Amino acid sequence: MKRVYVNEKWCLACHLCEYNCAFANSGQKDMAKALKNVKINPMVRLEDNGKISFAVSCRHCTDPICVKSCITGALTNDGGIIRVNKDKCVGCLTCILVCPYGAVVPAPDGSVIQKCELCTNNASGEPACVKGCPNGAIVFEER
Amino acid sequence: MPINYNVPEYAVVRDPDRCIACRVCERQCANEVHSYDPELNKMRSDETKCVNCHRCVALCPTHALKIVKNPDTFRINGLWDNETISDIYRQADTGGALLSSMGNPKKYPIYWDKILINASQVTNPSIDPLREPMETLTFLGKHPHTIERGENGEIKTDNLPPQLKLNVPIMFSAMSYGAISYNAHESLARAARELGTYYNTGEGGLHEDFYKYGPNTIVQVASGRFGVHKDYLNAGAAIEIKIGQGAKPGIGGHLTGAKIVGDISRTRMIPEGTEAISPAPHHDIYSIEDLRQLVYSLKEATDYKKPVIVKIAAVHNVAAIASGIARSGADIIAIDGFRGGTGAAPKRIRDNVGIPIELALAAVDERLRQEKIRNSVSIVAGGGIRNSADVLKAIALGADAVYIGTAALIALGCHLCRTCQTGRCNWGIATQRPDLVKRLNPDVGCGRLVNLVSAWQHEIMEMMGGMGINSIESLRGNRLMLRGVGLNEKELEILGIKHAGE
Amino acid sequence: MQKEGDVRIPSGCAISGIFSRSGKRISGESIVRSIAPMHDRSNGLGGGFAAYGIYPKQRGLYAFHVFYDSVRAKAECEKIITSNFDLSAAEKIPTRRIPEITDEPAIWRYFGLPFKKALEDAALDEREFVARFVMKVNTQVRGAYVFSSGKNMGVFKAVGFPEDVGRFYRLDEYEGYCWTAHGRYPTNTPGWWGGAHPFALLDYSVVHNGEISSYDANRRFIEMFGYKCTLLTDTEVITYIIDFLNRKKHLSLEEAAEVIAAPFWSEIGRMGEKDRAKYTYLRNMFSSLLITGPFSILLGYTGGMMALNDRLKLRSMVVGERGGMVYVASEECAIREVEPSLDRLWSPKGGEPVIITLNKGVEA
Amino acid sequence: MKYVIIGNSIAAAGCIEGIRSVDKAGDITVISDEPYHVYSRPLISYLICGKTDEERMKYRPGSFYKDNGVRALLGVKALKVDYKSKAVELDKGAPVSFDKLLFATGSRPFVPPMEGLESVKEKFTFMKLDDAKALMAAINKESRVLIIGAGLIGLKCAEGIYGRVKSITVVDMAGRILPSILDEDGSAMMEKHIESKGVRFILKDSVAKFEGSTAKLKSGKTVGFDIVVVAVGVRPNTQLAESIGCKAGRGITIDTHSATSLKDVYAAGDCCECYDISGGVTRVLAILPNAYMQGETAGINMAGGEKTFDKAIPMNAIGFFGLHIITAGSYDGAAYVKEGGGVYKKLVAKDNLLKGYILIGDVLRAGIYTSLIREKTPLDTIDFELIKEHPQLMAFKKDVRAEKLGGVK
Repeated sequence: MKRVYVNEKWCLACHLCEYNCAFANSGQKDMAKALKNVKINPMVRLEDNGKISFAVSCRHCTDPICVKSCITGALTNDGGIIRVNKDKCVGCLTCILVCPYGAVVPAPDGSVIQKCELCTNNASGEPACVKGCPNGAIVFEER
Repeated sequence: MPINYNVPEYAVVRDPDRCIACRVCERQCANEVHSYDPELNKMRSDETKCVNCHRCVALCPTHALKIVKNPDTFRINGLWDNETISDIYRQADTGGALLSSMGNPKKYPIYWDKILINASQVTNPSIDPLREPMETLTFLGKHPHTIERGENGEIKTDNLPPQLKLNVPIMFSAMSYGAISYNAHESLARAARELGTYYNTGEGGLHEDFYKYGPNTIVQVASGRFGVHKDYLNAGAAIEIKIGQGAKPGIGGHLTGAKIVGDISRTRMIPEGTEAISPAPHHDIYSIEDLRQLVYSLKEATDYKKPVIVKIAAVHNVAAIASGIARSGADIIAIDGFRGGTGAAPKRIRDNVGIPIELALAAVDERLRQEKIRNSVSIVAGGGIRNSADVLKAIALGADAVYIGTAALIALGCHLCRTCQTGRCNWGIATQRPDLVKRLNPDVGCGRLVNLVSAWQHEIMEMMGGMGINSIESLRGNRLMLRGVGLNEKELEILGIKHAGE
Repeated sequence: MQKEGDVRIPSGCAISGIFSRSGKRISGESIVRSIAPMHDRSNGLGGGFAAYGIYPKQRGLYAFHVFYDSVRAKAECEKIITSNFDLSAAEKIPTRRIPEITDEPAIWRYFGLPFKKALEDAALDEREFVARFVMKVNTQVRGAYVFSSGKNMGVFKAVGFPEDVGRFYRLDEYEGYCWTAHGRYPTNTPGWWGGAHPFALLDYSVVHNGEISSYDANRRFIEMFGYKCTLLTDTEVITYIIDFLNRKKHLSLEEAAEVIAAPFWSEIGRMGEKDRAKYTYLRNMFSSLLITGPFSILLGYTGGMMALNDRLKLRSMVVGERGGMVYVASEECAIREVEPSLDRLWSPKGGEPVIITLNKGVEA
Repeated sequence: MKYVIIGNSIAAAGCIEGIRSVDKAGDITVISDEPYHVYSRPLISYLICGKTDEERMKYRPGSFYKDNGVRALLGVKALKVDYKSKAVELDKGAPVSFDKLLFATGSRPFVPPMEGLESVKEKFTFMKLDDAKALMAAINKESRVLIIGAGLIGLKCAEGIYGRVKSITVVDMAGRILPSILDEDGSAMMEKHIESKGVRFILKDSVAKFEGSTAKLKSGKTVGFDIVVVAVGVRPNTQLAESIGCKAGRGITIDTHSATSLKDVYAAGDCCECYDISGGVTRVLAILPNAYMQGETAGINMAGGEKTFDKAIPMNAIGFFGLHIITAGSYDGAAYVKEGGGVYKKLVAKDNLLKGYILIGDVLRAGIYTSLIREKTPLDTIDFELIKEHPQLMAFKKDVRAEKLGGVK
């Protein structure tokens, strides 16, 4: 299955992935309209210590412990893509407790969680973080 | 604090409705033009630092940025224009020679744009490159004068001096590791290998990682002799003696000690921090017969297995010089026109020394034919080749192949801001700052170079087909395929072409 | 109006050739009949013939055919000829007055050999000496033009349709073992007698149909080797290229053909190692002598004839055989006209030379 | 192949999915005395406060049994297991025979003997859907609710009914709340937070005697109440398993294949005890993720596949009144504590390993800590000082980062 892979060697710490993610999941057509004066809450997050940087988002594990630990069945493995059903989620954060990558984050209001679904749940088509990466540091491919 | 007499050259225009203060511009500008004001949650800019490299414009996700010429101007004056005045202020401030980079930006005539290409109509057919073979394979090197035969009469094929084989008559010209980054070099090397052509180390030596690209590498020997040793000479497919370069004929090079760090110092074989100064002349070449000695000592060092290129800047008596070089044992002559780029050059020299490659090339090709030695040496033209039409015109004027440098860098992202000398290249090309160098991912860079040259090759094939020519060698020196527009008799005579309509 | 030499003149054409392997000498009447049906392939601005074996009595001597525009030109030229050659004959070439052929220049022919002394002084072999003499006259003597300079062969050409030119030169009164003919269709000139085909140097004569796109690349290269392209026609440069490769570089005609109409690199890549090395070598050595664009040529030379198409075969050319006779023409009709029943008729591949020579032992 | 599962909660669901990942054909029978489609018990408090409903409480879609070809005997009690003839006797209908058997019998509330309790009309436990339904029916705006037990269940119950009743009082013998997952400071912090919402705690005390609607405490204090909820703890349901000779301690003994001491008999979930790799002790880890993973492990092995589950640790993610707690592992070792600004963090390290942690307030990316415990990552192979500040991948070595972000896990 095609997944998002990150090579920190080429990450420029420009943080565009975060903004493109936030935009792609905003449901808006215009980025300025979507993100102006908004504190973004993207599914992909950059770790950046000033020297090294890299983007982290859901790895879509083949043996996803978050799905197995979810107390409501809101997290499911949909043919390899790990999805969250926000209608079922009660925000217990057990997924945050178990995700070894720290790739699951609470939604802005904290009542449910949110995570990368490889932009299959929005209008971006292919993952927006990959599309917008200026230096090929994030790729979407079969490995 | 003294008065700053100069005004910023450019103005940063930021559309407040579009800017989302994502701070990409701030993070990406090595010149620190942009900054973020947390109180106002607004981006600010210090235009005095802007060199108009467009990095911020290219990366701004909401296209909120524009860099425009600063409308602020000194009193308009036909003779004393803004740049002229600013230069004087700058020199009055510093007392130094003005430094700049890349090629001559002045409004000298561009002969490529005054030459038009022919096409077939009725009397002979044009050829469709999509249906028929269209050959761009080119060999560079000497040719023997006589055909030798074995005892049973078969032609001997082993008396051919070493040659370079190019799938497309376009090579990447010399740019040293140090002047440009490791990743820029890797991009060029990998692209050359993929395209079946060559890149050129320039005078900075060959990084150990890149020996594997040797079969597609031309190693340069310049007046500084940086990084030159036997393995280096034997690592490449050919050796280029750099006498001069179009951007700064008659002077040497200077890579500041600041850039001589780590791998660069090791590759150049000079201590870290030392100024890498290439003398104006080779101090073992004060005359043409000295050149012959260097050519042959290099051939000796490489067992006569590598063609030797001699690269000169296009200067006034280039034709005579070229004929001397052709007789010096060189296999290939590279001529660099006055628009050739550089990582750093005194501005006055860049803008005022040398001659256009079009005229130099035409003069050299014609002169070598008059002296009946054109077939014993190949000609490579460089310095201001901008597109496939320029390539085709150069070959029709008489070049065997061309060197492209600036065009290649532009493909890699260069925006010709002409401040390479500062070492703060925001595109990761003309810099050694690790955080900037990493901005050029060779996977991306190589791909873009391959795309560029492949696209040019395709266009060249289309134009050749239109002329009814299906092999590049039938275009070489085929000046009847060219016509001039708006050129005077003298120019036409030197170019050896007729005027359109004739 | 500019004429050949002032400007490059592309032209379409008709060609035809007849060759007798047995050396049987055929009357010129049949070559005229052969070219006639292709009337529409020429436009009356040039026709001509080359004939081999027509001067058996002067077999050992060079036969120079010369056009003169003026008496002065004739005097000037003959001064050079007589000072270099021991002439055994100098005569007007017999012609027939016909209304279709007008404005003819003075047309003379000379038979002779270079003076020993002159050869020694020049320190050149005889053929090179003769070739240079021809270049000299054609480039330096205004109004004089040597259009034939081989032994026991001759070129006859004029402005007009080829069948008329044939009658004009009384070709029915000549007999040769090889004839080639040319009808011309120049696109922008009234035509000039010298500009008509065949073009000849020494005993090489070329008739050609086509317009080569590599012309100036070929010209500027070949001119490095003592040739001067005065007519700026394809035929001229092709003749020089063949002379250069065959006479000066000692390539066989097959090898010369492999240079002129070299196989594509893709084909060379598919060849066996030995061939690949050879073809790569030849293409590389003489890259500037590759001829691109359409051409079909008939090369006549002492004892043989070669037919060759460009490598894409952009011009028609067929070959027919009957017994010892070989026929080559732009169109089949030209062959059927003189030999209705053929043993074999085929259309040679592009770049594939067809070389016909006299049978062993037959003297040219 | 015939599979029988006694129990119908998370472990059972895990077992079914485990079996089907290997054996698409075998017969699966699920037996449960609860009449409901598989649901998530931890959600009952969310049900009461209206954050979910019965439909959304379903742990798997309504078509779950059909999709997996499961015969679900719901509302049917397994009375006895005949290990010799490999059959389960039911309270209604014919016995069900099996080749492989899973005990997923869970646990039951423990109700200690308290004087006068029998006289209390409105008394509840808080574990199953029916418990929640009964409690919901009983409470009203005027109810004074007394909860015995300040553990996870008691406090979740408190949160669930909060706002729907007049008052909530929580009594516990222990000196602090949530002792099973928090340390003293953590407990204190949570106690303050929950108290601030108006829940009353009476600690280090217990009911001596119920008299009508008053509870007399050992300390002499009295608490008036209308409703009592007993939530002092649970006991694993091991009887059935033990009756056929499965070894058991406090819970049914299983190995890393979820196999019991008897051939072809497996057990998973709250009814078991297993090895806690963080504490190095065998204990009952009655938490949902373990139940699923043990059930899945059992299912795969029952169906002839190979799967081991050997990373069991205690871990909890839970929130009370908007304040989140995430804890994992055990707290025996050298502690690093950071406190302040409504945030509490404690990391416990021992033998160059992270053993456990407590996060209150800021719980982001806690899983990175959890994985250090589960994967037994030697702390000298990472930048521990850095990771103490925040859970982050930056703390791992370059090649490890490359593997994490460039590999497939």
